[in-house]
Amino acid sequence: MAITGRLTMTNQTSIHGILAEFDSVDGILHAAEKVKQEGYRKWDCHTPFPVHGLDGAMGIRQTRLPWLVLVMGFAGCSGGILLQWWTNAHDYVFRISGKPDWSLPANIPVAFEMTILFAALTAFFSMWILNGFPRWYSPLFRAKCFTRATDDRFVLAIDARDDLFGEETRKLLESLSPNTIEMIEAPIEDGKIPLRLKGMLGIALTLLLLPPAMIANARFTKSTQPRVHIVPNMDTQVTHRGQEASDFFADGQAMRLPISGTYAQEDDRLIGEQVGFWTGKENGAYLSSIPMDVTPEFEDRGRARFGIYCSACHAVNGSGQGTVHLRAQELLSKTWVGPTDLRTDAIKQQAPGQLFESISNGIRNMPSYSSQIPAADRWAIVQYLKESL
Amino acid sequence: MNHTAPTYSADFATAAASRLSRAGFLCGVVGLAVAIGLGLAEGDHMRHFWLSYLIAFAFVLTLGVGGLFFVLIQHITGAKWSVTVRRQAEFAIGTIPFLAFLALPLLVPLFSHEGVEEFGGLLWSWVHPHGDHAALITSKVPFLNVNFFVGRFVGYFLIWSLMARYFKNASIEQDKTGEHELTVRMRTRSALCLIVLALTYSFAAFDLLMSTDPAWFSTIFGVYLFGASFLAIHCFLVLSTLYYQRQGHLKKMVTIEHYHDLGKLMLAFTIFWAYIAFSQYMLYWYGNIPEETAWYLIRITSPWTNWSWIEPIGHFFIPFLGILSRHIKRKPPLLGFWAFYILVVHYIDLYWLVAPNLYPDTVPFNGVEVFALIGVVGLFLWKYGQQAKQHSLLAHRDPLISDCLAFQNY
Amino acid sequence: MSQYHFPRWSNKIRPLLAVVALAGPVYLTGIVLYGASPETLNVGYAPEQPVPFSHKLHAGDLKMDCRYCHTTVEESAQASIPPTKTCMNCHDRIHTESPRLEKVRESAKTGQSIPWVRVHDLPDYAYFDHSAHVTKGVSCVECHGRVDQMDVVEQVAPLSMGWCLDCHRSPESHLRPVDEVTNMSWTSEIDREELGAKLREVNNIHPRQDCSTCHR
Amino acid sequence: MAKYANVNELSDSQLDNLLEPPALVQNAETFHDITESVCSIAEADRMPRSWYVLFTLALCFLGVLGAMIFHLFTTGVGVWGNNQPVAWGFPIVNFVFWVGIGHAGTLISAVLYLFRQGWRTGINRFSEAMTIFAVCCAGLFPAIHVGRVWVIYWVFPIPNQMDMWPNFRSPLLWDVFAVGTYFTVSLLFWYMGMVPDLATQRDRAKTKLRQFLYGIFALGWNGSNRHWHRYERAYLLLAALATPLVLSVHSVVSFDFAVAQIPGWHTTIFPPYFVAGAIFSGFAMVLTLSIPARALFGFKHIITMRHIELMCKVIMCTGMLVGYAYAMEFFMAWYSGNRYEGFTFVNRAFGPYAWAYWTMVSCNVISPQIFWFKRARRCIPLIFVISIFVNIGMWFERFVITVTSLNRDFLPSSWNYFSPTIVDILTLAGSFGLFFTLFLLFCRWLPQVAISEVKNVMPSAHPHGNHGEVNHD
Repeated sequence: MAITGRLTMTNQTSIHGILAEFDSVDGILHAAEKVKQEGYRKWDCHTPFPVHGLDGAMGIRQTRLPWLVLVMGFAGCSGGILLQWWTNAHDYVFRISGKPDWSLPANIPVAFEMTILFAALTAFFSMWILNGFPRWYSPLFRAKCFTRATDDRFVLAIDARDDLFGEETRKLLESLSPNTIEMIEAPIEDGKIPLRLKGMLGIALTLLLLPPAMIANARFTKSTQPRVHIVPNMDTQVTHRGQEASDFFADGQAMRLPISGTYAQEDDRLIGEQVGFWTGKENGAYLSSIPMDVTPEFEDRGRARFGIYCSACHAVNGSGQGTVHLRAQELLSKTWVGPTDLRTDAIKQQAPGQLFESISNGIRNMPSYSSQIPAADRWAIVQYLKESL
Repeated sequence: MNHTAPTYSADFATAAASRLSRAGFLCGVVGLAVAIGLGLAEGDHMRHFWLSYLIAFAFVLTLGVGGLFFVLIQHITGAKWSVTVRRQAEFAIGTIPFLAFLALPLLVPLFSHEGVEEFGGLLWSWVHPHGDHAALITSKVPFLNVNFFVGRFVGYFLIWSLMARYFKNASIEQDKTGEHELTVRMRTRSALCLIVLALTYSFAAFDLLMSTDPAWFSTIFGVYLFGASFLAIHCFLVLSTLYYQRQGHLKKMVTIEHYHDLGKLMLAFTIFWAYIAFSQYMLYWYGNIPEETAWYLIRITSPWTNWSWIEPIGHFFIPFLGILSRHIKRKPPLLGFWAFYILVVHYIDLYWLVAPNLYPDTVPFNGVEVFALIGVVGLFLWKYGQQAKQHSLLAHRDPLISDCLAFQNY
Repeated sequence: MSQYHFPRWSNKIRPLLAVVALAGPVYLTGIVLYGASPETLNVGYAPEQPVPFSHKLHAGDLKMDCRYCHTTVEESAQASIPPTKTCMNCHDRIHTESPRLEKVRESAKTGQSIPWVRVHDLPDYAYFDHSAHVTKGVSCVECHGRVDQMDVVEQVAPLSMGWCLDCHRSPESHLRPVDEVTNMSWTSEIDREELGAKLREVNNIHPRQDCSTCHR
Repeated sequence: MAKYANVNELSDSQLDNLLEPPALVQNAETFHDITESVCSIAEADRMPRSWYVLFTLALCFLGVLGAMIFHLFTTGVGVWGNNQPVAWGFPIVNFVFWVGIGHAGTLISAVLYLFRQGWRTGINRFSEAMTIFAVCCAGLFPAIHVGRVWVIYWVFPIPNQMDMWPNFRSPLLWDVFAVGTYFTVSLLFWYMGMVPDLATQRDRAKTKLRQFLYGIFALGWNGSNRHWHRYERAYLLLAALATPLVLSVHSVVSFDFAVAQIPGWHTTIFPPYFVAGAIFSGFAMVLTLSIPARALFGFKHIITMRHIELMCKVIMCTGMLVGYAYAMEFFMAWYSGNRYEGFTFVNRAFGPYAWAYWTMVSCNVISPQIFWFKRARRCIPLIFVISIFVNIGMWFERFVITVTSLNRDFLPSSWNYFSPTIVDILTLAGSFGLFFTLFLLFCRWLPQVAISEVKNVMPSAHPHGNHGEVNHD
């Protein structure tokens, strides 16, 4: 018969249940059978080791844990396979060691390990979660005899919330001849998390916002500081690259000039037999034709080179009204001598060799372009000047 | 704690064993006769028949020697769970001398000069090295020569038969005397025997099966066959126990718990077999060295491709999932089905190890294999039944038998 | 013997533990992923140069072609910083008194290079070839951004390996006709992917992805 | 429990032979005795003096390890003797050695659990701890051998700025997964087994701090049978998962070698052979540790002579398995007809490293043979010496495999003799410092024996009446 008033209040404590302590396996087994027979539902046995037979005596049903583990094991296996397929055969294909992109045999070890890992983590965590752990607070720990439940005593505890809990409960337990019987009494606690802890949590959370804020700042602002080498690796090596400064050489440059008297094959100064090609002159007279094969590609090249090197001053149409000229005029008309209009007859009548020489060596205000434009390209520009402009 | 020790009585299954024995003999004679007939009809110097015979022989050898392993391991570990089924393994090892007799016909393909021109030897091409690898194979002659080969087998069977005789007789002797000293002595002797058995069986595996491709080699091959044999003997014990229980024997002595344990070991050795088979495959696949991969190359190219898929899927995944659950391991008829299934794939595994070496371009499998297997297994069961006819099915005075019946799987 | 008893609220920490266990790794991964990313560490680098040269003026307003100064970009791995002589092509006459060009004039006089600060600096173990990209239709804009709109040049792309690989894996949307590579303001009339696919075929573009392409 | 017929008829030696001494736990009448003898160690104010001596020594070696790693990081991997052709030197040898040691723990806790070997309870906690610390030492070597240790995260499949993924076809990555999983699962297994014992320590603790700390890690365990039910099932599942895992780990380690085409490495027996070797060395280490520990902390009634004898047998058995593998390798080297393979083995046995080879053979194959004799299996000093021999032999096995296959490779022009540098040797010595520091700390503060499990194998743990049987169907 049920007794109402599940929580018997005293001043500062409340009753959570009742304990009966036994000192043998047989005692607890017998007691468990009896309590189960009486129809109690919210009760438990607490033992220092798993007592075999108690599951049956208490009527505990088999846990579903194995199924969870099986499912997660499969998940781990397929996850492992998928991961390896996606990373190595799909997203970033490794063509390596003469193996096919998708090499299943080589993926089995990792898939296997993932199976075990997932299954084991599931077994471990599901067990604790299903058991409701961690559960540091329990009124049970207040009971005096309970400390020996992890040593050498077997304790049967009936929860005060059980429908049948009442005076009969004590009588029932007494009839089982336990060592002692004890009420579980614990001080009433409201169970609220202390303000101080909440405050500390708040501060911790705020601190956690700092790194993202720093990252956001770095992302959305410019910096005059060079890149950050979190780990320098071999970003900077002792080798030198083009145009770098170097203390090693007297001139302070890493790039070296050719040994004196030697020239690169395409060097302007390598005059050799084709004097006209390099200078525009042969035997003192300007070349009257272009010493190269004139092909459509050559003509296109001429137009493009003209656009790159000449049009800034001479303008795309050769009128001499290029952007640089316009700006120079705007700024300082006094000293500025405007570029020549390349469409005039004076220019048109010049021999190709003479035009070539002007580009190469400069003329009046125009500087030499031989260092910027290779000879062949200069000829292409000449061709463009003569024929297309 | 002073329990009065219960006593158990012997369980003679004379009638059931006789039936098994008679049926086996009938199958053996008919099966072999048909197989020989079919083999002769093929007109290939009986090569196909000899292949079938070799595999069928290897199959029963894994049961016989597997049984020896089983018995030795039970003794050396002092296993309690297996006491009530161990006797059946002891009957299986009692057939070993007979297996030596079954091996005798294999001398024919060994010494025969039939088909020498084409194959070099009907089963073992090293008998007359020829073809691409002749020079390589010739360099192995100190080991691979007919006389030494025959000599080794005489040695293997002598050793195995002696061991089998000792362990079977000592156990049966205990039925009469109940002497515990016997258990102690068997335990002591099993250690040394196990070492000798491991070595001889490895070399037997090399000789009988691996040398059918004399150019190929694998250090794990012996372990591969251990794994397969362990698996086979556990399956055989399940089936054999089921048979005797159906005939009304061992009813109370072999419980669900024993099936559960046998099932667990079947599962364990299914995994172990897969582990060994995968290790061998993976290492050769990965290394991709011609003389090693050639063996697998034959097997993964047509016409052997489909047979090769049976290995990972049929021999591992299906039985693994089949017997993973404890509910299945605790239902003897279901477990019996899986035991039978595994024995079938075990045969396929043995066939797959050898046949592609001899027939790289065709799958010769047909009735010859089936009837040869029926014949040889039939003869094996004939001898097995004869053993069982004479002795108790239960080592009923083994000192550990109470423990064997007391345990429970938690 | 007085015993320590955990307070009742201690059980309430469980959800917090769960959150920490689940969100903690995500948070940490996120911080490392974003914090250590070159987009955070490298992009936006705009160093002060010895001479306040404005690309916006020269390449933008004056519409000078990139190659007027960076002459080697089509032939060699490096685009090369122009020598002082190139500056003096014009500044011999223009702004001859400007204090901002003092260093240029000094350099022209002494022959000492102007110590320009490198903005786009790949690690030394990475090899990059300008010519291979420019001559196949990968515009300057793809890596350097709209330099014609920058008074001070800054790094706009992370120049990380992943960023390189992105383009090497699917270059279509980064390709343009070869003669438009230096045209900063070029836009495609048709869908870029479509155009890119065509150009890829015409120009026979097969970007390599093996390690030794860049790490040689 | 001895239950079989006619138990009284057996002589003492027969009883021993049948592995049925009166009980697994000797001289302990009650459950409380067990609790007392295990917990009192952690509760004691002082340890035996030898503990302090050992701990100081271990700390010194740990310091050496720290110094060597600092030196390595600041200078580079050139401080090691690794070079061409022996590019894999001490680090991999030490890695495999320590991983091997780490195998006994899980084997004892998982495999013996599945085989219902009650005797494991005396030594499982102990060897699981050993496993975890050994795996820590093992993990150290691949981590530091990469040279640039700050990019070690590249081995994990997490997105990085290179848009690259790790190469899953590399056995070294399999190692990461195998050893990582092994460490995780071993740790879970160890901790899970320890929770009920931590609860015991919590309930016995005298100071608030200890009650609090043990309490935190005991998670509030209260011995509820409803909890025990799931706990035991989870434990069984973990054991069932850890068993194939333990096989896989050293198999994967063996793949590091065996997938290569180097003669002497590329052989199919490597996976089971490495596993056998790992168990072999692991058990030897359990003996090396438990022999002094049982004397020092008074566990002779829990880790009994019977335990030690059984471990000797395991050592003898696995030693012979290893010997089997040596023999097979030699035979196949000849049988294969591969001249390189043949040369490698001749070189092992008679080449410049013959001294290492024969050290290995004598320690691993010959020395355990003495355990055929019962008197040897009961002679503690001898067992201790043999266990150390086995540890040495197994270290040399890895050395022989690694170095002899590399030092004379396919190119005779690059043949060279490998000798370790002082840094190599001190790093190895230092790793023992790490191992023993952790181990001694474990001995000091945590329950060294699985209290609840030992209680479970005591006769009084079993019901005597016919109480409700669990129906399994």
